[in-house]
Amino acid sequence: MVLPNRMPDRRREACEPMNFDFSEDQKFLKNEARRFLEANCPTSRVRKVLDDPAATWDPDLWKAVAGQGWLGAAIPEEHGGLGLGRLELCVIAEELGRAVAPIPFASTVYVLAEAVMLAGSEAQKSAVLPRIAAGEVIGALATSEGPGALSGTSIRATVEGGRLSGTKIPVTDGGIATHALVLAREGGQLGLFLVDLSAAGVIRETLSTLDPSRDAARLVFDKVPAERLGGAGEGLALVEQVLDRAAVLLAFEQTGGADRALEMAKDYALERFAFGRAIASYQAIKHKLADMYVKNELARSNAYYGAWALNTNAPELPVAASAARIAASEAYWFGSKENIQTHGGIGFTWAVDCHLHYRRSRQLSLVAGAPRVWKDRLVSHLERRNAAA
Amino acid sequence: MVLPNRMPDRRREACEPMNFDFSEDQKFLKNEARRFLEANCPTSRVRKVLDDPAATWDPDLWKAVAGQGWLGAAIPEEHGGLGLGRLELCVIAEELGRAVAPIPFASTVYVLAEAVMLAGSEAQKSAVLPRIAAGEVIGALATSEGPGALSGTSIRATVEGGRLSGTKIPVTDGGIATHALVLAREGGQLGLFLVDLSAAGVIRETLSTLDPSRDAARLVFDKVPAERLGGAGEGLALVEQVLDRAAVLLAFEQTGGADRALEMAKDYALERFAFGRAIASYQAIKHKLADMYVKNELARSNAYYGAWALNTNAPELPVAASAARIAASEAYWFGSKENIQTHGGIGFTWAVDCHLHYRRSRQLSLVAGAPRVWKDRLVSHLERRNAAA
Amino acid sequence: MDFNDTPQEAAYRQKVRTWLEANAPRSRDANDDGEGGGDLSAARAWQAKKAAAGFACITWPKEWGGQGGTPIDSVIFGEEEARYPIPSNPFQIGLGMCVPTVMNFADPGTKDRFGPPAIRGEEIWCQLFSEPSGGSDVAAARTRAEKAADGSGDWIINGQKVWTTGAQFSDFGIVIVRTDPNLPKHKGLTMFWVDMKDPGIEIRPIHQMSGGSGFNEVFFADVRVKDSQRLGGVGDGWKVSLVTLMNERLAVGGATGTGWSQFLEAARDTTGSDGAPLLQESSVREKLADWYVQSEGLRHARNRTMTALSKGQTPGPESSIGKVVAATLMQDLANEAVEMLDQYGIINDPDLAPLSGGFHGSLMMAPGLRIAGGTDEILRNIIAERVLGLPGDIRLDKDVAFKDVPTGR
Amino acid sequence: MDFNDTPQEAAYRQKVRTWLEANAPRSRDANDDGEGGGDLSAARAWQAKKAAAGFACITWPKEWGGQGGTPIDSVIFGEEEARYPIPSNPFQIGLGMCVPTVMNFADPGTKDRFGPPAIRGEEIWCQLFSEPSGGSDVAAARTRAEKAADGSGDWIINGQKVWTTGAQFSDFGIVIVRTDPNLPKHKGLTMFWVDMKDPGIEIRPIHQMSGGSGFNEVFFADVRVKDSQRLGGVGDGWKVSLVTLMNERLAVGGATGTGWSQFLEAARDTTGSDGAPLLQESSVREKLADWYVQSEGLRHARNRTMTALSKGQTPGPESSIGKVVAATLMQDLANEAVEMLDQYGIINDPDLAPLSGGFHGSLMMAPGLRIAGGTDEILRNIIAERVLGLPGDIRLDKDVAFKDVPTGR
Repeated sequence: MVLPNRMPDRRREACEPMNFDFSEDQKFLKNEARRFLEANCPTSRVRKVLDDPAATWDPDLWKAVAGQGWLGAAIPEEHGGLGLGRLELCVIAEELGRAVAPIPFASTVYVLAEAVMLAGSEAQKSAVLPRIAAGEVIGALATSEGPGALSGTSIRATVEGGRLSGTKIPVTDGGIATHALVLAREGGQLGLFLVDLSAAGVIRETLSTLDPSRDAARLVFDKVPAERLGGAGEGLALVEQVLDRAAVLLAFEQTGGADRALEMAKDYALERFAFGRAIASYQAIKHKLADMYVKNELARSNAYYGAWALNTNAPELPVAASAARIAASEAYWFGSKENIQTHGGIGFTWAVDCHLHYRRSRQLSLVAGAPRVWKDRLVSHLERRNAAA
Repeated sequence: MVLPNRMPDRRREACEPMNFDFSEDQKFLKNEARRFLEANCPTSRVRKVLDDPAATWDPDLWKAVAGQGWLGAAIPEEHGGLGLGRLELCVIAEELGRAVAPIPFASTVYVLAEAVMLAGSEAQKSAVLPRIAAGEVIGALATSEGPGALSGTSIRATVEGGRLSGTKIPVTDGGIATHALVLAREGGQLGLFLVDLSAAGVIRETLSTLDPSRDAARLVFDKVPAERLGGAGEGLALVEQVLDRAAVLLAFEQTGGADRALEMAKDYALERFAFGRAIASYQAIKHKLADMYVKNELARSNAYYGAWALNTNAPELPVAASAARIAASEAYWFGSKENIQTHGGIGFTWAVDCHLHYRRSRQLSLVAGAPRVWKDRLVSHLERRNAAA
Repeated sequence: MDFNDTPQEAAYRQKVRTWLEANAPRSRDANDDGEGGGDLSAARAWQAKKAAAGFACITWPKEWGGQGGTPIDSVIFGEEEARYPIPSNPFQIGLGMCVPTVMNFADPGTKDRFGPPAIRGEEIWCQLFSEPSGGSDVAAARTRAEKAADGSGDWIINGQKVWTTGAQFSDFGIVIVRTDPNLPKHKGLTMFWVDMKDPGIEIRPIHQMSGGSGFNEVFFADVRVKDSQRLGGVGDGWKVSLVTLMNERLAVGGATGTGWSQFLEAARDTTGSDGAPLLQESSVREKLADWYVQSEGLRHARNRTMTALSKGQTPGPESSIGKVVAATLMQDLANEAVEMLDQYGIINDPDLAPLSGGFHGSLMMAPGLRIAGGTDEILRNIIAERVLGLPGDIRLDKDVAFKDVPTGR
Repeated sequence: MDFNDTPQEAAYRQKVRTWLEANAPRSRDANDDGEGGGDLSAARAWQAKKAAAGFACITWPKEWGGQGGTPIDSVIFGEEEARYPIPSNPFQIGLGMCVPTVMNFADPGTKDRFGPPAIRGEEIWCQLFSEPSGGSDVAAARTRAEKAADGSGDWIINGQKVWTTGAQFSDFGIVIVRTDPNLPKHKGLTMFWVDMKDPGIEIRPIHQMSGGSGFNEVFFADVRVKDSQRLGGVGDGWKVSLVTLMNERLAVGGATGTGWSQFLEAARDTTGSDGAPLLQESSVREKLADWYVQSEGLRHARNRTMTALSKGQTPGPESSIGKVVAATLMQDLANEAVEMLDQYGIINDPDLAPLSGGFHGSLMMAPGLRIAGGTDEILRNIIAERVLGLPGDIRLDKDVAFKDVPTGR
């Protein structure tokens, strides 16, 4: 029985197959990153942060990562970076996700550096970017003020006379950041503001979260100096642009984590015997792992397209970023929970690493807005594209 | 590892376990119905309707069913019925669903008879019910006028001076019915009207549908006499009440079909060998069938609760009917498609009965409004209940 | 088909109500952690009170110290009792699984010794079945018992058990051990009862991913037991364990609360990016409807089981559907609830995030629920094989000496 | 990472475009049923034209009559060709699977005889593998070939094949038959080519549940073939078939259109009970987003495969994910689209229900897509075993004579 070559979607989209892969240099960097993180970020290091109520990140790893030049990989050389492209960030992100790294890489590199490069003045770029590359500045994105999706109308933080007042919760990496990007109202319009968190009037309170291997805080601002990034009233649009960029890189982190979860499940299933044979020989486990593989491949393929759009600053970026984020969130959630299931009882213990991925998958799905929000955005983009076609 | 006796839903709902089953008499009736349908409605009879472009139902089976007294089972004796309860209808419905019976039982018994008993005048009851019980009247519910869910604002059919004009499409059993219940606008309000389809001014056009073993038509009315059932402006509310009742009975039909699909899959899986053993011995098939069983049990249990609510006319009926319809639609869809999958290539042929259930599962899911509409209604009821609690 | 008690049942319910009204606690002890841990004195006192009044172990035969009541009597008592803030129940495993096994297989003296104190809540039991090498595969037990060299007829137990709920506060346990590794897997097992205070027994709590430690590892180092502690014949351990496990499934099938109504409340109280309550969004409504329908389906499936019970039928393996449905439902629902809160969903602090507190707990417990008492996969096998009659998996561990069963090591 | 052609590829694309602009048809023949049935003259003419211009079988070696081109050349031609209303392609199975098998295993004379006419669309081939007793299990073939009693060295074939696409209009076929039932299952098979016009061959179309009849049963009654029609050694049929099946998977993996954009349009044009377009409802949007993401994932997975091809790598079994995802997606999407129309969704008449026509077709074809060319379950096994390296299922049909393999009969 051979398939008829006839499918319902008759509008065939052109294939663009020519060079849809990372370069040899980028693959080399990826291998280097993996080797570096295996040495410097084994899960025992992650667990130190997880198990110590006082710790919310790994400053030593952060220094080492800065030493590798990763923080400034995509920052132009004129601003102290390596001047590489976003594709190099993608391969690093994948490895950080695989390692469940307990550092503020996303907040600093995907969010703060991208925002400043996107909308910062020359003065802001010169002030911030070299210090990011050097590991001296840690970023945080402060948009949320309460439960539910970000909305233009719900923001109460206010900037008056260049000074910010209000409360943001939760702010990922807010407890350890040097600078925050704060969405706030100024003269009735929403703007995105750069705030030095060492200023007087900033109160930080560390939050307990589902993923204790990452920092999160409540930030209270009382007349704290704030300078706007980009134009007045551009706050929400700018946040969306920044989130599109971050979404692609986070998708690589999630895909890296999902791949690791599949590997763990596979390794355990091959070694664990029940009823006289490896549990990997039962179809219930085989097909579960096949499903994990399928989801990971869909995530990876969408992430690649996002990487291309990000790196070329293509008009497809919002659509590609949404798709990458949705696919990667699904793959990591599925992979992390079915990895526990494949392990059985031992997977439910604190001592085994399964729950690190389960927690991190929740953190990564929520940190840049939940998948449900991205699905709505994606369809809005498709509607527009469809109407224009 | 034993489960902690602690679950998130701390509000424990009281169990009501005392007599949640059909009586011995009802079970006897069910067995009788099965035996009768095995003799009078084998799938070869269904196929005669399916294969003959001119046929849309089985009038001989209809006569035989009337002879069994099933049409009047729930009609009071004073109106020519057997005066039994709705529970007797439920067990008959389950067997009709199992047999994929090609007759207008639902339109006539669940819809027309229920509507007349619910809202008809004494004169209407006397005129219609005895003729239903005798098999002389066939009903049809004519609400839809186009694609999309039923809505109060979209109805264009109009009654003026007791005469109906407009178009209804699709009308299940509209091609063979003697009477239709038509939702139409009268003086700006929606009413439900009883229309004798033998009157002048009725044009019927049989429709081609996904399930050719059931009749459907477009009905065009041009100043056709129509008498209102119930009060002015009660049309939509009355349709909802009728659909709640029909939903419970349809849920039993769907559950009967779903059970038969599981049986077919099981029988085939036990007899079909691949790679030297019965395919029923592979976990991929075992777990698929287990999932079918689980869905069928959830459907059956919800249908039982619906039966109780229907039979006692309990205030829980709208909630119970919605739940029964949602669970049964899901079970039959899943069962009918995975039955084909379990059969493999042979299940995709016209000659094997799998597709009869696949088609009927679509017909039953759509005929009283799609599950998505019922889900929305269910949550509206829950909101109200929750607000009142 | 109705939900009314028979006259006899109604009379029993009235009797129960009257007694509870006079005797049930009015508030829950602050030290009660709800998992059968913490301070057990309130739980013991309540159990003793029930036993004295004839409301403990209602269905047990009178010769075991029970009431010889019907399963429905027991259900009625449970329903009525649940209306009060009763203490958590650390006796569940003992009275539900272990002590009935003892009562079935021990000699009269042993029965007299253990039945009454257990019923009164004076002694707590645990069940020592699972091992590191075989979770779902109970018959793969490697903990061994060998005849003592001194000819006393005693047995010496060495090995390790795991996932033992309540071992830390238990007085006694029933343990399945291998007495002959040269026999096929299911034939070389034997069941004993053991004193958990024996110095050769070491109990280590297991730190769960959810933070709690309700389960334990239990190590046996030269633990000496008398041959009279044997339950059933030498080599009959598997058959004995099936009696125990049958009771486990019945207990587990009941735990099917789900949280749809909390989800409804959270969706009502959270707004989307358009400022409207999320409960107005069709995606939220459809999921909520699906969960409600599944929860109700389980509730009414239980009602059907209870009806069968009341007619004297024995519920079969079909009760396995309860956990298959409820565990996944719990995980999906909790995750959706957390994601509904968007960024805020990550916050774990119940003071800051009262909406998500319970959902976080469910999210972290659900992976355990999908595993404990039979994984999703094992339960689907049970449904396929024992309910639908499909063939068992091909077994490579039968008809060979246990020591020759492949273990991958 | 970019989507641009290399200069060489760009030049080839330009050449293709120029030729197509001058030669491609401008409208589709009305008799073309799109399934490779109906009147085949337009298809034959187009194939001949391509062959004459050097655009048929681009990747085949020159000695087979191909162009010795790269897979990317072939992809480029396919992309550009798809912009025109070209006829359906009844040559796909022959040129994709059968003739390459012939070219790999036949003698030079046979290659010369069959290669050029097949490339020019003059002769059509079909693949006779599946049998009633074994769909996914090709090696279970029971159709037998026995040496003719006359000592001629000819073989006599008897038995039945099934699911043979295009048998009704094929000139030749390749058939796998059992030449020794006393050998283990995979060892007693042999491959032949046959003339489909042989009077001993009877072709009966299979009436599909979707209404069409693209597949056939093919009966063999004393069909005599020469030993020179053998492809590969006696007993090597299984190995030969693997070459054919490898090509099938590649062809199948490409068929992954899904319909999300039609769904979007249908949701935009249908109103809910509140009178607003269903596309505004979050439940519809979330599903649409999921399907879009899956479709795009498959598209880009294909792009990755093509990139690997262009670097000279051979795509492996991971292309199995295409059909696993696309078939279920097609079924879910079509059903959701139909249910979106509510009662109206049942209507099958394209004039009355233009929105649902295509979805109805998908709904009825999808069950076949989930089965044809390897069921969902078989493909998951392939991913698990060949991509992830997990163990194969336990086999009871190896290392015994084929006639002793259990069949349940």
